[in-house]
Amino acid sequence: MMKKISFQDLPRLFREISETQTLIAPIEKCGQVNFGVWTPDSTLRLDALKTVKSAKGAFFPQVEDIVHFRMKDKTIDIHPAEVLTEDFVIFGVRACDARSFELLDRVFLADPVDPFYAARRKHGTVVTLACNQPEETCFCTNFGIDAADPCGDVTAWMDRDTLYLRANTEKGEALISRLENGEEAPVEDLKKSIGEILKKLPLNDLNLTGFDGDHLMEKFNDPKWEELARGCLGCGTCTFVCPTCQCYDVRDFDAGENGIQRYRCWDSCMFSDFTLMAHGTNRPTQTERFRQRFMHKLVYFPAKNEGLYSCVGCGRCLEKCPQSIHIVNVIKSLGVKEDD
Amino acid sequence: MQKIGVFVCWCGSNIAATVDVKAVAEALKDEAGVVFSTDYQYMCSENGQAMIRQAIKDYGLTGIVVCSCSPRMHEATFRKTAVSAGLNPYMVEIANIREQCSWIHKDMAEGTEKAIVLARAAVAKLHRNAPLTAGTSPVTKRALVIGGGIAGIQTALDVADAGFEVDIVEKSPTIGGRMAQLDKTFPTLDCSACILTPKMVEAAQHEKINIISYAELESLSGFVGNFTATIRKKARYIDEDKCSGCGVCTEKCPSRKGLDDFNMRLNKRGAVYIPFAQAIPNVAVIDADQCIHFRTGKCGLCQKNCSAGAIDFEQKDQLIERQYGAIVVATGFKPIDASQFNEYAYNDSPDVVTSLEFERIMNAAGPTKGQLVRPSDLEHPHEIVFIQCVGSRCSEDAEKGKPYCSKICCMYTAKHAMLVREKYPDVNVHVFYIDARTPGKNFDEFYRRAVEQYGVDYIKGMVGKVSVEGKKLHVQGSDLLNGEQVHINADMVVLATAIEPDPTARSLGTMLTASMDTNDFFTEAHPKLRPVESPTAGVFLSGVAQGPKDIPETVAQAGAAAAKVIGLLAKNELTCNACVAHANEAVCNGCSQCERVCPYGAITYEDREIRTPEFRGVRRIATVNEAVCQGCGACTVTCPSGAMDLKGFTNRQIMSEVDAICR
Amino acid sequence: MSVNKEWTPNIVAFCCNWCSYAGADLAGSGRMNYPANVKIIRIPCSCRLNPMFVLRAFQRGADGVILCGCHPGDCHYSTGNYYARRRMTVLFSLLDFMGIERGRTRVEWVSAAEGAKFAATMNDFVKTVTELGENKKLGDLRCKK
Amino acid sequence: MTDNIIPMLGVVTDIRTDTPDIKTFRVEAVGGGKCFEHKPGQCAMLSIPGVGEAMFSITSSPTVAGYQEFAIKKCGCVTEWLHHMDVGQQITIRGPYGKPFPVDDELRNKDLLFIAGGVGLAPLHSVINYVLDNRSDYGKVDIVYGSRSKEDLLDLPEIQSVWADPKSGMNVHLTIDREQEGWDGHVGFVPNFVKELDFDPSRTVLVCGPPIMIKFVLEALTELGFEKTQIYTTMELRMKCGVGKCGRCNIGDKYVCKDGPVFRFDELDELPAEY
Amino acid sequence: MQEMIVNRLRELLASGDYAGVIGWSKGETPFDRTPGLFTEKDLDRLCYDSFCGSNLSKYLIANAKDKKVIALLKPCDCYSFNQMCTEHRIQRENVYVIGVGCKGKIDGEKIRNGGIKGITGVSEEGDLLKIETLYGEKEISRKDVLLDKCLSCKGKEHKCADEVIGESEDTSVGNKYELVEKLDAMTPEERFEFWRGELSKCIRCNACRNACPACSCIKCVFDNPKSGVENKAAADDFEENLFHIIRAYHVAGRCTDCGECSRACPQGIPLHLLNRKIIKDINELYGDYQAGEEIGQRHPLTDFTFEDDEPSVVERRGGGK
Repeated sequence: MMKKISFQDLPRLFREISETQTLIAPIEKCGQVNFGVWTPDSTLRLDALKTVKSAKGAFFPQVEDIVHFRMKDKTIDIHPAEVLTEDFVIFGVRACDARSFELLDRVFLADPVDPFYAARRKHGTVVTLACNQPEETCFCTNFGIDAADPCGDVTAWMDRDTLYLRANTEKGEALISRLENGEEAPVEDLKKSIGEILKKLPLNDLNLTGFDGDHLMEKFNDPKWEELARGCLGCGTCTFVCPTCQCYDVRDFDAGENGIQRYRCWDSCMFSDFTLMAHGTNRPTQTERFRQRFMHKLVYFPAKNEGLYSCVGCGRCLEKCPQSIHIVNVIKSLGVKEDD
Repeated sequence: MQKIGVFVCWCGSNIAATVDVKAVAEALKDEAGVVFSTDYQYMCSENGQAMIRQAIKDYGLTGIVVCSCSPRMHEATFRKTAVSAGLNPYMVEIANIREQCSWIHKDMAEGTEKAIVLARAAVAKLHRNAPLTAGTSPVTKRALVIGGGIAGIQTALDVADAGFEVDIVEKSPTIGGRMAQLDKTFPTLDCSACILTPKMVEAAQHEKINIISYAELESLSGFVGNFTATIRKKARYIDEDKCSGCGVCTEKCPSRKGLDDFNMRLNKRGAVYIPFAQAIPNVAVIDADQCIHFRTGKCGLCQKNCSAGAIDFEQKDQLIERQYGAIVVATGFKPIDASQFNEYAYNDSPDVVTSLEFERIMNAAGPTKGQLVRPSDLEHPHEIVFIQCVGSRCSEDAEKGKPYCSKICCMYTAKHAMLVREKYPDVNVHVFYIDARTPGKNFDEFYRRAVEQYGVDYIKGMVGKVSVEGKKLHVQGSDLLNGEQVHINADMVVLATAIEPDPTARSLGTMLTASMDTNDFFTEAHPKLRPVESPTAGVFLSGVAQGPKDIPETVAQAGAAAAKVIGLLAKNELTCNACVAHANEAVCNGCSQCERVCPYGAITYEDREIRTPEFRGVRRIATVNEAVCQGCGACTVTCPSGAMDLKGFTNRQIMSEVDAICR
Repeated sequence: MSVNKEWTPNIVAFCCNWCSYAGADLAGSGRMNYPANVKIIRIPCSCRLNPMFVLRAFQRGADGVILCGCHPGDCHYSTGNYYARRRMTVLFSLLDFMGIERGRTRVEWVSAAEGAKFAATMNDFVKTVTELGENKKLGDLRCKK
Repeated sequence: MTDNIIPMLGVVTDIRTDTPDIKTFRVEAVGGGKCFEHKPGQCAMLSIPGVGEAMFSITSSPTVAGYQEFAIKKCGCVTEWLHHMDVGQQITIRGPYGKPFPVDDELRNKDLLFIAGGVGLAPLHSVINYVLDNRSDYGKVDIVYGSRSKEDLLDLPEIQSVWADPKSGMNVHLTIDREQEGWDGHVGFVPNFVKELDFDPSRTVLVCGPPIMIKFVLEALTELGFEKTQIYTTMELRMKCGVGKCGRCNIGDKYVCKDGPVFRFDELDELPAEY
Repeated sequence: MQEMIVNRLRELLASGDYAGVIGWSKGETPFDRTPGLFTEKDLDRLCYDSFCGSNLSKYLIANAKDKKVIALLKPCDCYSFNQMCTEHRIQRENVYVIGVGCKGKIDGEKIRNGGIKGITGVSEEGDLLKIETLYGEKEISRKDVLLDKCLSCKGKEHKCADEVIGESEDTSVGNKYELVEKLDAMTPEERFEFWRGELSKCIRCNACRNACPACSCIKCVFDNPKSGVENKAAADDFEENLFHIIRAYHVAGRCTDCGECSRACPQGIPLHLLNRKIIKDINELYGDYQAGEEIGQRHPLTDFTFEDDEPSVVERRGGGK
């Protein structure tokens, strides 16, 4: 059942939601839009197509305590961190980010299930938002994602001064049942117009042939990696803005009298210390680390997950890489050429 | 994981009075790595040390923390204790719970709490300590004595007698210093020159002593055992080797405008002069500022008259570079400038003189050939007033003067008063004094003789003002004992001016990196236990450069300094500082920044083969010369990658201390 | 341990071994009082003070950090304190630029003979930091009690 | 449910010094008994809070009651710390992780050949003792073990008294790299020794040791006629989570912590050479 | 100009003395310019135009280690190059520097942030940029979308070029310390809030550090477990501050103000302000100094004078309240 709410009334809805649960939405702070906890005085930016960081942080935060220790003499006290027990809503997730949750599920909900992630997924309601104005860096279409009709517990469309919402799940139903009913027609029109733009996107027909488990060694041994990686600074920008990157590190912080906190935090396979051990590393050069990231997204992950790529075409890496090196370069460079 | 023993000292009641030592020992038992913790009355005593040794053995300790007095006091002691029990000396940390805790706090709870924190910090640091081994460096067996007064001469003689070479650098044309200017010495009243000149001659003739007069230290590098000094020998325009000291030139010189420094500028001398008859070297010197030849290019009378052909107008300053193992500072003193005390009319009347000027007036070789006359009119004075403590014992915030007691003034004034009264019984002598300080052998007897036997009029009180009234000097003072104002119409006033370090001391201190106090006296390494050593290794102190003292004290200290120098030079090699910088080759960038801040030039770079988990190949790496590095740590902070670290004070050690203190 | 007491600042004093540490000892020998919340860390020279140590102290809960070294010109290593002077000036200015209260950091030159100055400096610094209150801007919440 | 990420407590109840840089640690649950049950070849994550966490193979056989053992070589922060601690120290432990050697499947009733170098004996130790305890389930068993020197041979007393005991029905072949006083056994590198011993290529092989040794052992075995499908090894890589999520030990489409550490060589051939 | 450069490079590479050229190539979007090493055969991929804003000097550390290469450096890049030569990170003799003319580089991010979406093409016509988008054609003035670093241009001179191709222009506008001064004039509370807001965006991707030519350490203290300050993510506000304070301090006196940190930051944090504050302090307190002006300079924090101000000068100076 389609529901609707006028933009004018949106703050009221947000206030209502935030009274009972945490509401996360795209918020502008110091000139950048990122997902953050909505409060009545935040600057909501539902119009912003891409937040700098993806929405994955709502389920897989950049830093998360997992266990706390206290040591005395030879004894240790262990206090596991508590998993989330309260409901929250993440509002305004775009189609690409919504797909990324499915990809993250494949990792964190695979046996053995990650309790922290699972709790967040259980308690989180995802409200997605169709992309009225996709950009030149968008290439989600290549991965079968429909930016005109994203998935999620609730799907929303912005049409002039009205937000149309459709519940896809019981959780979604529970969230928007309070709203008045809306018409289907404007949404259908919007979907159509979005579809038109999507067709015109410059990167919407990438050739992904050959990126699969069968060509694993061929892709791995491709000589082009070195040149592709030459300009890579080895920073983690692409990884940290990526909705599907989920590598993490586990670290201890000794807070003195307050014991030792063990937390996990995002990590990047592009970092030189990612696989470093006391006696060496199995990926000593940036080329190897660079290759790992893209091989994982385009070959290893699909090989393990029925051909599902670990890329959702959000295009954040295209916009944010300081040296303009990104997955599209890799796909085009290593992929099958049209004229081959 | 270290096994640490904690030893809490009571220091009698010094610590135990404000710190609950038992509680400290108990609290430390809970610290990670602490396997033994105890307290004892005097840890530094033989019993205390035995207790430490026993614990090291019983508990297999890998390091110890001693909570006691300042490490400046007993760190060395406990390091030796550790060594004797088989531990590395650098596995000892001291928690200073006396000077920095019990002595400054009154509250027991507060003191105890702080002591625990300090001890924890020491434990935390110790966890990151590593055994260190000191390297060695050779010793250059030659000493440099800066200053050729009695202090310098005595030190040089003693060192030379022990068989080591000594160079004396003296900034004036002759050695002898202030003592050479004195007439008689207290309390024996023997002739100063008579006892000094034989020493000067002995120094000059000693085969191990090399006197470099009219010279100053230009620069210094290196470190204990290995100093390199550059000495500027000023041009005296006389060839020292040729000059026989006959004095003909000094007589022929037509310039008579120069003031005679030796006689406290009370008379004039020629532009070419020999400072005094017994000068050593007995060689003339040309004062280029006064010399007609230098000013006009003419004259040259001296040159024409010198049968030895020693006059050399072309002579230039000469730089001498030499290596030394030890340096002795014997720069002595000068009287404080009396012109700033115009309440005593020093600027208004030539008959107001300083004690040292008076000394020259009384001296047979002085400007008046020993006749006591007023400088203004050369008339015999009848009333002389001595004023004590001129510039000494001033309050800290006074605009002029020194806060300290100059120590020698009471006695030399008594000497002057006595000599005047003995030679000229017709002269009335009054002495205004604050206290008469006479704590030396035969000093008080001497002072009492002046008062009782020679009838010197001692007036306890200050002089408020001296004003010139015609030919007389009106002295207005107070007599505290009688509670009245005193007015004396004097013919002469003698000011017992304070003494202060020679003005060259400050720059010398900087050059030697030897610390000085606020009055520019050199600081001793320990005020009680190491009074003749500077905190800078290899630099020793002799005479008034360290603080006011009289001649016997100076000579005693000069001997002591010599003994220390001999002790140093007798060694073939020295153990270096173990706490030196070290560059971790795995992360050194070879960027050369550390080299730029190293004050000792201890850092060089080399291309080195590196094998780390992340890198194999040749890289430019910093290397530290451990014999040269003194362990300041300037390089460590300049190093952005943290490759350069200081052993004994590593980044991790200090951060651990910080963590422990802040937690 | 300090539960029932009024809040007092935690002060870390880095003292160079040759002058200021000795000055602190002298203050002790002279029984000159200064607050117990000043804790001294001995470093060989003021130039050994890495800005990292200053930040570390603040992270771990210090409310003020003071560096004491030999007077300029008196450095045991001749030039160490000149470097320290520039380094700390730049660091303090940067911290100030980031909005950290100026009074929380200080450099004082204290000679081995200035026990009284050491005590007075500490008293004054503790007073300044007490007035500023707890260090909230540059601390690590995980280390807060 | 959180057991896979949240560690449990263990107590070190015994520490043995095996070689100058290897010690064996016995770990029990705080109340006594094993922390968990495991299979031969599996690993566990040991950690000292504040120092770090690291993955180690379990050296003791699952048939041992009451405890697990770990032979650990000193090489990084965690191992350094472990080497310095005393008996009675608590540590944290989680596991078991990874795929074990197929002792109850492919290996059953086979003639076995164990080849190990240095600390590489540690993961095989568990299998060997498991085989010994279920001797009748397996055919012929030979163990080739080599190290740099006599002192570097792990578990020498046990090898000599138990494994080499004729009653065990196993043959032990020891070798050291260089001649040494007091050593009258074989001298030479493991790969050559394997060739010299000329094993029948019908055996199933379990090999573990330094990469360079494995490389040449593989060549030697191929020369003797072995197929890659007969040879198992176990890998060591940087691991963090132990549950195939953190991404660190990812090689190709495998996660060593989950899909390994035991691999058959033909499986490894399908993976990029990044190990 | 691109043609002139390519022709000259062809000549130079033909000599066989050089392993390649460090330059830029075009990428997917109209703004993508990717650094790379180009040999004779792939010179046709080399591109030099108004979007080549990145500073290539740092690539010479890795690429000119054991071979000779040619580098294309803009006037501002030369300072970084000289500074790295001073620090022995680059061997001067291994690099043939072609100074390429620069009239200011364009910031794609600024065009996007200006509300122009779906950009599919950009062409330059004098001072005007014609932008094709999915949603129609737009125009924007070139000078409005120059990189921030171009607004504080250090001048058109190449300080290290072996030869120069093309004309340069000084694109500096106004007082480069304007923002620093604005912050200085705020109350400490306001400044604190400003930085807290900005730095809270930091995701610790290390792009600022990895792009920074002064951050050329073989192993950064933040990556080195032995340093005691290693951290990978800001688990606390303090760690956000710590990373940027230490980074600014470590490059103090060595930072040439090239602006790569701010350009690289995906969250648009004005990190260069920290460095610029230090540069301003150094200039005011210790005399004018430009890092990378020439090879072999001694930077102000490895130097001193007897008369330097005491650190308490911080409490007295500046317009701060």
